[in-house]
Amino acid sequence: MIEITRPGKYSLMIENPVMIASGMMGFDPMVYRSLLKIEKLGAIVTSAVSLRPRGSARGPRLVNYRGGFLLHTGLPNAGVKRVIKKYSPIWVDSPVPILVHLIASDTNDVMYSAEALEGAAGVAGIELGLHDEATPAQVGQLIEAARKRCQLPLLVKLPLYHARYLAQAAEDAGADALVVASPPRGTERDAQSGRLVGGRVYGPWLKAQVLRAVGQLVPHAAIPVIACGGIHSADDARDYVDAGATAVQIDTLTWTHPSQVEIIARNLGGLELTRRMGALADEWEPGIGKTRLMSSYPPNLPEFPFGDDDTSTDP
Amino acid sequence: MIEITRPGKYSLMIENPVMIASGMMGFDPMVYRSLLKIEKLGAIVTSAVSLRPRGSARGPRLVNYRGGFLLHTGLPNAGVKRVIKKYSPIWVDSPVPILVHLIASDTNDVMYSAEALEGAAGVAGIELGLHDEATPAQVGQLIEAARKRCQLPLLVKLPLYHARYLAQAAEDAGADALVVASPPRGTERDAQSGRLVGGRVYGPWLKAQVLRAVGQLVPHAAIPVIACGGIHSADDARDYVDAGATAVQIDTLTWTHPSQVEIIARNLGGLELTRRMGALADEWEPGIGKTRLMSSYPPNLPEFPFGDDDTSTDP
Amino acid sequence: MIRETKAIIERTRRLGAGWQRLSLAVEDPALEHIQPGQTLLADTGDYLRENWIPVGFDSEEGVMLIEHPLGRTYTPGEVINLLGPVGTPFQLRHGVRHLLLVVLDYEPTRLLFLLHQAIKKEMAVTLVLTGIAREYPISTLPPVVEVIIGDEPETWPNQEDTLTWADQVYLLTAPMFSEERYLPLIYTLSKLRPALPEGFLQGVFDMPMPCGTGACAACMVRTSNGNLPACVDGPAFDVTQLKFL
Amino acid sequence: MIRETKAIIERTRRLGAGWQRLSLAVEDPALEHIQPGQTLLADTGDYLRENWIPVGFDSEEGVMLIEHPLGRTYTPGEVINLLGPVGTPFQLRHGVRHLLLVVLDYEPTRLLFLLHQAIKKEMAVTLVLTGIAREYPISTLPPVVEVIIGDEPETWPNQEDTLTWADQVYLLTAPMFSEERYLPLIYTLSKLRPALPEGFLQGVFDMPMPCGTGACAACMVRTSNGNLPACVDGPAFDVTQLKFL
Ligand SMILES: Cc1cc2nc3c(=O)[nH]c(=O)nc-3n(C[C@H](O)[C@H](O)[C@H](O)COP(=O)(O)OP(=O)(O)OC[C@H]3O[C@@H](n4cnc5c(N)ncnc54)[C@H](O)[C@@H]3O)c2cc1C
Ligand SMILES: Cc1cc2nc3c(=O)[nH]c(=O)nc-3n(C[C@H](O)[C@H](O)[C@H](O)COP(=O)(O)OP(=O)(O)OC[C@H]3O[C@@H](n4cnc5c(N)ncnc54)[C@H](O)[C@@H]3O)c2cc1C
Ligand SMILES: Cc1cc2nc3c(=O)[nH]c(=O)nc-3n(C[C@H](O)[C@H](O)[C@H](O)COP(=O)(O)O)c2cc1C
Ligand SMILES: Cc1cc2nc3c(=O)[nH]c(=O)nc-3n(C[C@H](O)[C@H](O)[C@H](O)COP(=O)(O)O)c2cc1C
Ligand code: FES
Ligand code: FES
Repeated sequence: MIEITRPGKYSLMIENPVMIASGMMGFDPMVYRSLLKIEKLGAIVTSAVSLRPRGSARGPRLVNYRGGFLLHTGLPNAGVKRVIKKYSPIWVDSPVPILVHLIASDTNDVMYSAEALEGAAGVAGIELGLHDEATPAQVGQLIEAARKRCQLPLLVKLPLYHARYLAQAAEDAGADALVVASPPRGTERDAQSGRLVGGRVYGPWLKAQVLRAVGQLVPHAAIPVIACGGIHSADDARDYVDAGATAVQIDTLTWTHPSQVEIIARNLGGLELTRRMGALADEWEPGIGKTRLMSSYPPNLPEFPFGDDDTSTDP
Repeated sequence: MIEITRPGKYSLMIENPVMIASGMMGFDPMVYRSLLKIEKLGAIVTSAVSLRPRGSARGPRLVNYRGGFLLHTGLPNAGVKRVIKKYSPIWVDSPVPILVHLIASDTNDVMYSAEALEGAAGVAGIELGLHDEATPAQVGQLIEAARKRCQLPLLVKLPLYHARYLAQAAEDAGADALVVASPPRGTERDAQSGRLVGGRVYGPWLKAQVLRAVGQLVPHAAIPVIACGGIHSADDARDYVDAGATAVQIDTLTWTHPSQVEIIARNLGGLELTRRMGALADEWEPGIGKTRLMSSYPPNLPEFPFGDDDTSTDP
Repeated sequence: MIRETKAIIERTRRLGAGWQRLSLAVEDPALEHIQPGQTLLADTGDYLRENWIPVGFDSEEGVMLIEHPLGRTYTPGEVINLLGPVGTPFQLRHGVRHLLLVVLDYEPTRLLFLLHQAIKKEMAVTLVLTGIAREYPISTLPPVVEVIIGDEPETWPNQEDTLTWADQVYLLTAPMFSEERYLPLIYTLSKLRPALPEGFLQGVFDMPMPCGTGACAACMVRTSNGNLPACVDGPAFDVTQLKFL
Repeated sequence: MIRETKAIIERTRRLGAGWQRLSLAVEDPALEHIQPGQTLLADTGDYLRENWIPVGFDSEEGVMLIEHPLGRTYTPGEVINLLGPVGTPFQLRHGVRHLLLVVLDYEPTRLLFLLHQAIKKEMAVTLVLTGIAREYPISTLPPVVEVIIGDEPETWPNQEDTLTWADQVYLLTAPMFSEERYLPLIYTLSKLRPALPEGFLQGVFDMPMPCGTGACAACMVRTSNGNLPACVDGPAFDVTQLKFL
């Protein structure tokens, strides 16, 4: 068992470090039963809920480009109460813990939503999604609002660009874990309509940016860090674990190659992770991350993988 | 002619909106004469110089991955004086303006370096490269230091993640133009050595993130914005111009397909750009950016290409 | 139930100037029961999967037929990873004899499986093609189909007659034009038929589908029953219930 | 002078278990003067170009021969976009009669063009292969070459004899091992030959090359003359002048 939250009152243990990121399996993950063995996963985060219903984004909202894509959904959902009514019976029967992703828009909304989720059967925890412009003060208020009437484990998902800037505030306000990171936003032209579309960008290339953020955060974080961004292989997942992540979330691979997600979970399932970061994986499969050259690599070279390259020179 | 700086004392005009980004042609762009007609370009920014010599990064420094790559160079250079001595005679004969990229490390270093560049023949301007952790106060001090003993046009290149956060400070301190953006940093595993390598990440997929930053900055900026990130076609360059960029800088396409850079410059050369942002391109080649569907696109749909998708919904 | 499976491309054939037809040997026997309206998400090398639209089966060769515009070329023997079936089969109204299929300035592929099946069931089928739909090689269609060519993208000759004649209508156009193209038709129909029977006018939404499971919200259609994913509840929706995209 | 040009793959051939040889018809006549040590940057579909290493010319067929490990397979007729030539030709010392080529646990391709040329010039050539270099199909080499196989990656049988015999030595290994593998050799040599002639011991740096023009600083080698790009001033450097990577 892996404890993905800070130990204590609101602790959450999962059996496998591989989770499904918010939005990837919708509200009813059981749909994915025919595509992979979901019982092999550690946990599943639902799509985003808000206090009030939200409609879909209008106009073009998907641009397929350059080894990835841009997606703009509007985070449609029927509102937390109706979502609970419809899906809580499904979550109750889930073989793995279900975490509900809650849009962190407004403190009152967050408080009432968290209260509703507290009372819902089948909800193992909340993942609070910060918007890209949140300030540390707002982050503190939002987390306190979520905590006010709710005892569920509370994960906080940080936007990529400001992950470092917001991490401390989230931790201080009582987040039980940090999820790093929400993907960045971009703008790209939709070929069919010729229009510019704004939204979040996804692709395997996200991993390098997120891995750096995780590597920077972990040494400072007193709570578990869960890595999310661009995982497309067991190696990708291991790199995050190696950088100190307690667990990982798979994003768009869930859509493009669902069977591969199960393979990653089975692969990482072999790892016996200790409580949290800093702990290297007990097992490192030969020939996967560790190459022949690596084992005899000259030890005298500096390594600054998470830092600023400008400092690792020697004029 | 296109004025890529704020009008006035330190103005710089170029003949084509397509420039070459820092680092792409090294210190001697004439090497590229056998690969493209450099006289078709608007301007060329050199590799980075610092007051004192800097050595290369050590160990693995290039990871080729996922439709792009990660590069970590250490910004090697012989120091501003020796660079000037060696390359100024070449720059003097350049058919297009040469801008020197200056590492914005320390105010004194910047002041002495700018002074040296002021006295160097063949230098049409300075591009000041901010490091990723710079604060607005530091940005102000660095720009003032550069201005103290130097009358050259001063462009300021902003790091992607903090472009919005630093833009105002750069403008207030007297930057003549903003270059958006330095690519983000990432960490990726080098397959040969099995080691993690940290550095900047490059690829065509960068464009969406940078285009969004440009679209957000332009309405607030009183000085020209020059877009840099992932341009691989004339369409990409036009998207930036359409978003209000006064000029564009080509990055890694210079290495992968130098002949394509000339094609983009010839293509964009047809544009008669007015002084700065907000001015739409006069020319929009049919069948390139504008599709058949676009021309008859229903006008009643909202468009929020540079904003936050969460606001453009209608429950 | 959606599944991940494989298929082998047995044959590729060019249809007219701009279309190709692929014969697919599918691994999963469940896919042999795929219905008009349903599609497959194929991994064709781009990051996201592409919607592959069956147009029928070749029962002699035991293969599924897929049509799409020329573009990437496929080689016989190539193995394609598929997710599917995606979507809800088209629901023909009880007792339909006259079926009207209208394709406004769009590729008609999404309606062809239905067309072939309706012919087999001895319905009378009229196919309207306007705009780029006219480029489809109609010589490949069964001769019993009545084809009406419209020179305007948004309307067609004898529109009122065909609408009065039909027992059910399927409309297909670019999703982003659905609102402006479907609304005038509802208006026209409301004058021809005071009370439109439920399901009479079906609008088909052909959009990119990143997941095919209803998870990603990329293919949402706004209806009076809420936001519904076209990949699960579509591709066809009763046009009178639409609030569009 | 580096140029962008095209080549057609005329023939592909498997060499032994893990290598392939491509015959390239090149468009730019300047490339026919490419020298041992120089390479071409080929657009093979990945984002960055790949270093293609000529091993010689087939003058009968008028094609350039390229070798690399098996991996991507190429089809005759394929057109490849190339940048080149990249790098400085190897400089053989004046009057060299005995040439020693040492490949320590690395693919030997970078030295094969030199090997063939030296044989043509009737030099005596000894080729040392250790570690994975031993996997190279030596049966494809001219029989006059003396091949020494070393079971240890870092050394070889009769090391002192061969080093004493040689008029010039080219060393090739993974760039990241250059320091720890070249330094012991310098030490050994310093005992054998009190004053090493300039250029006697050449280290060859085979690294990925994003630009090939000296612009990108990805291939920098630290020498007593400053940081030098291997793509312009290399791939070979006098080992006694190296400060390594
Ligand atoms: C819970 C939590 C709390 C945190 N609290 C803090 C905190 O209190 N304070 C804080 O600073 N960070 C804090 N962080 C962020 C974290 O400390 C940073 O990631 C870390 O400081 C970066 O260290 P580094 O050496 O890896 O960074 P690097 O990116 O390697 O930067 C190294 C230093 O070099 C400097 N530098 C880089 N390039 C240049 C250049 N070209 N010229 C001149 N200078 C350059 C930078 O200013 C930087 O300070 C926190 C993170 C978390 C998760
Ligand atoms: C020279 C210069 C000066 C600038 N000065 C300023 C300045 O003084 N002040 C300033 O703010 N910016 C400044 N900027 C930055 C620029 O204003 C921003 O890009 C702009 O404000 C963003 O507007 P937008 O509507 O495009 O952003 P969006 O990203 O669309 O954000 C819209 C708003 O919605 C809110 N929001 C988004 N998502 C959610 C959610 N899930 N829940 C709740 N709320 C949400 C955000 O807080 C945001 O305020 C400056 C830029 C430049 C170049
Ligand atoms: C890496 C880094 C990123 C930061 N990002 C932000 C940011 O996005 N928004 C913000 O208001 N402050 C940001 N800050 C600023 C800090 O929160 C703090 O205001 C600043 O460092 C000055 O305060 P100090 O005296 O505690 O250092 C950032 C600081 C660092 C080091
Ligand atoms: C989009 C955005 C990004 C920001 N990024 C940073 C940052 O990286 N570092 C930082 O110290 N402050 C950052 N800030 C904070 C502002 O600089 C400012 O400190 C904050 O908004 C509070 O000041 P105010 O009263 O002027 O709004 C950012 C603000 C916004 C809106
Ligand atoms: S394709 Fe993802 S919801 Fe329909
Ligand atoms: S490959 Fe770019 S400097 Fe050598």
